[in-house]
Amino acid sequence: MRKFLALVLIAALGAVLIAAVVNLPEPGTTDSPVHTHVSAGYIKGGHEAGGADNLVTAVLLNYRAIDTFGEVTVIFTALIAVLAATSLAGPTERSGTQNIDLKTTRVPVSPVVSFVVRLMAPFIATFALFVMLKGHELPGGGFQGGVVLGAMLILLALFSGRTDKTDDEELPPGLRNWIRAAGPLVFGALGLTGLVFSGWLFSLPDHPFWREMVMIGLELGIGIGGAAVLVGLFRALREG
Amino acid sequence: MSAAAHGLALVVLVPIVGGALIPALFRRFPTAAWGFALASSALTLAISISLIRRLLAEGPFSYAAGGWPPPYGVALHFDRFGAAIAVFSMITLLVLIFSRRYIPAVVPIARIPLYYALVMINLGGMNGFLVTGDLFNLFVFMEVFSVSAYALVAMARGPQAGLAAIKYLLLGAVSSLLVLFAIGLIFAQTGTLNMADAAGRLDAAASIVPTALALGALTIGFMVKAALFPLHVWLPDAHASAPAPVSALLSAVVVKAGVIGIIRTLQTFSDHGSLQLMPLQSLLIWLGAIAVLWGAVAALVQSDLKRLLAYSTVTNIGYIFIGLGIGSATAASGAAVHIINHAVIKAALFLAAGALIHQSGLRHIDDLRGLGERMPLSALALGVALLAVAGVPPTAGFVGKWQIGLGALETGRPLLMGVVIVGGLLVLTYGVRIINTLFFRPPLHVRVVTSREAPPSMLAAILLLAASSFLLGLAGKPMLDFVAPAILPLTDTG
Amino acid sequence: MSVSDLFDLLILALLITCVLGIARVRDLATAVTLFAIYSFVLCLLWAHRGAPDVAMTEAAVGAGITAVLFFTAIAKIGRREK
Amino acid sequence: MMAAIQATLAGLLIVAGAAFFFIGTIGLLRLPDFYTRVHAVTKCDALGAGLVLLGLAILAGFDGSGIRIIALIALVLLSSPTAGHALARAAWRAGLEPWYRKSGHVGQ
Repeated sequence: MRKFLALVLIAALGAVLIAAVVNLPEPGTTDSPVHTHVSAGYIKGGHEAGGADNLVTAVLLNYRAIDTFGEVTVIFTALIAVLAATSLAGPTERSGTQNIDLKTTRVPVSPVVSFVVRLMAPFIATFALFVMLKGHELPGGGFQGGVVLGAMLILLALFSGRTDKTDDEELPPGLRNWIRAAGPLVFGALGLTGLVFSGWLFSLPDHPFWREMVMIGLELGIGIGGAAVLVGLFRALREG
Repeated sequence: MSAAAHGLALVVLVPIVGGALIPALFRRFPTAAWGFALASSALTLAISISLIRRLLAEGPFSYAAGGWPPPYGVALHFDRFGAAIAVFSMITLLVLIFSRRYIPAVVPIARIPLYYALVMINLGGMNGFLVTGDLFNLFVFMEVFSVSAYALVAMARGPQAGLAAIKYLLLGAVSSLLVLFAIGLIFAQTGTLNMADAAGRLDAAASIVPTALALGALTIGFMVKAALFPLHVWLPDAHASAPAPVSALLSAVVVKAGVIGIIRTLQTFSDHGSLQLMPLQSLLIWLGAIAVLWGAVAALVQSDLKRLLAYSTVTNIGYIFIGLGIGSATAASGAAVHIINHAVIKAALFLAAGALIHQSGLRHIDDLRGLGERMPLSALALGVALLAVAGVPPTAGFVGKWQIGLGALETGRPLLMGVVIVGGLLVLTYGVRIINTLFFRPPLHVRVVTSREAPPSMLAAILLLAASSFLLGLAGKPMLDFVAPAILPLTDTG
Repeated sequence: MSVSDLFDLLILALLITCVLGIARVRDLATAVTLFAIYSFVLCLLWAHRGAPDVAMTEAAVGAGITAVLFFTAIAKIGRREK
Repeated sequence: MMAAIQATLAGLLIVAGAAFFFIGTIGLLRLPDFYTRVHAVTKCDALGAGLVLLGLAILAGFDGSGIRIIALIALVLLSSPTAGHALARAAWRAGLEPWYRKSGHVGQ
């Protein structure tokens, strides 16, 4: 009965969504409002005014920087949320008994996999940095580079053959918390520099060179902060 | 461009950056995070007061974030609804003061900075939600305060809080998706995300179907966040099992975001010529009326003090929606004032209840018998706030309910006036019951006898809030006059 | 109907198949694997519709990191749905 | 002339790659147990994708994108056998018995 009800509900919701979507202006037609109004302005002015060949980056970091600030905050908050929720067990039950059990049941890492992962890691890291640094010209940017970097770090943590050591030894814990907060913090810095340079919060400098530098800084902050958050999520789930 | 306008972005920037700094700065000295959080929320409060001063001097104003003129950039907009950020910042500040002694008792010491970080990020998200004039920005800040709210509920110990947080998370995520879907529909129809711009261009849209569905999705999405009956099911669990300061924050501030979201929705769609908002408004009245009665009756049968208070939030959200649904100037301004007044009263209620529960270790109402003798100030504050939430004149709860009832009479709905009165009486019934239990019944539980009055930091927050929930009633007239200009555009929708 | 449209249709059909599979299986590990496949197919759709930025994120997050996070969680709670 | 040779060679390589994909997929569907199926699928990735990419590299010529494709081939040749190895090893560690013909059926 519950299954049937759920099915009816889902079908009704689906019908409503489809009804909404089929009545929208046809995608891809040049005269639909999506293409004629604000987006047209971005395309016309994006290159010079937005300061990035990649219009997506121009919108993310320049026109709608405050949105991106909110987004990196959500990512950071997600990590804080997981860290807070894993305290559910309470302080007394957190003495590594569970971890020891896990270690004995864990299959030792294959030397082949460990070797290949370590061989490929520098290449992945280079690619991630490239994606971050070139995000204003080519497809990519801080978010994309960050997830690639984060995936690489998680891969290393999974397969580097160092399961006997805790990951805490990789980075000093004080520094770790700063890096995790890098996303919101670079935007905080952008807020203030924008006020100094051009009189508006969240605005990029007008000078092309400085604007590019600030954009690269933002991309690095988003990317490295995002990667640190992803690694933190992984670690919190594995150990928490 | 006066300096005050920058404050519109700063009320978002300061608490969020402050919150992001806390885990990094206070890893070694977790308890010191309290002072930092207090300072940054005080700064936020100061900025929001400067914004209100400018609002009173010059009327509503906008700020183009990044210097990009709307609709290309994100426009932040400050109107008389946005002025609520000052009250919400104030309540957050008091909740933080209360947390100083409360939180170390319920949260493992290493996680204390996380709690303060989440509270600050929650404040920043709320502020952003209230001041933004952009649809997608609205969604982003809704996510900021929602995600932090889920986590704050989960901070309490025990499996109950975890389950409540998951329930809250699931419903909240569905509502967020609905809002996002609606924003997508509006963008596809108008090509813009700026609320004012979109409102003007909706009429020219090719088809009315997606617009109507966007209105529906936004309403349902925000109804979940506001916990309006029948979408309130997550609220009693979440607000009852969270730590007391978190309950205060969620019940007083965070559910109001849903209400403000509905107000913004009505504002955006009221320009649309062919779309009648009438059925939506009568739906809000009906649901609000059911919520008032349902919440009051459900609260009557609760034996757990915090759960009772959580159901009282359901009742009060019902009142606010009745006022918004009626839509006349009297009722809607009453609803707007009740948003603020209920925030103050509910913060007082949850903090006072938190102090009683924390000091005695008991949470069932019957166990609390005679606690008024041991903890006179906290119990007195709870009593005053209970009278206020019932709407006894001249307390703060009276103003909004009276206006909403008046509005119902003016628009020829005497039955609705009856609902308002019956709801108030039901609330008064359990209010008097609790006061009676606290002060006039002999102690039953041994812990009551050994309980001591709450520490000064808790008492300061409780007494200030309880006093305000009494005194704001006397300031009813100026408050109504303050919100009236903001209400006017809403009233032509009916 | 052009080849490009056919490609889209094929991908959409695959997506729906994956989602139905996720809804039906009782084994959480299988569901997560199907979810990773779903993300990867969606990544193809993004790339095909001219959004390489999104495609890159989808590939790394959807097919990579979320799968790892889900598996880590499953390792704690057991892989059978109760 | 040069272009024709290039195109023919590339076409042959791509067809060969596609054939490996096809055979690998048939193997995935028809082979009797996990280990043999992993064996078949790894051929898809390593040889199938490798040959298709090699064909594309020849088509692209040895400029920027050609070199990138060569790098991709190197990565695929590294990662695909490793994945196959990891899968088979995990199955073995988990105690999955490999399939073999029952003695009575040998030769039939």
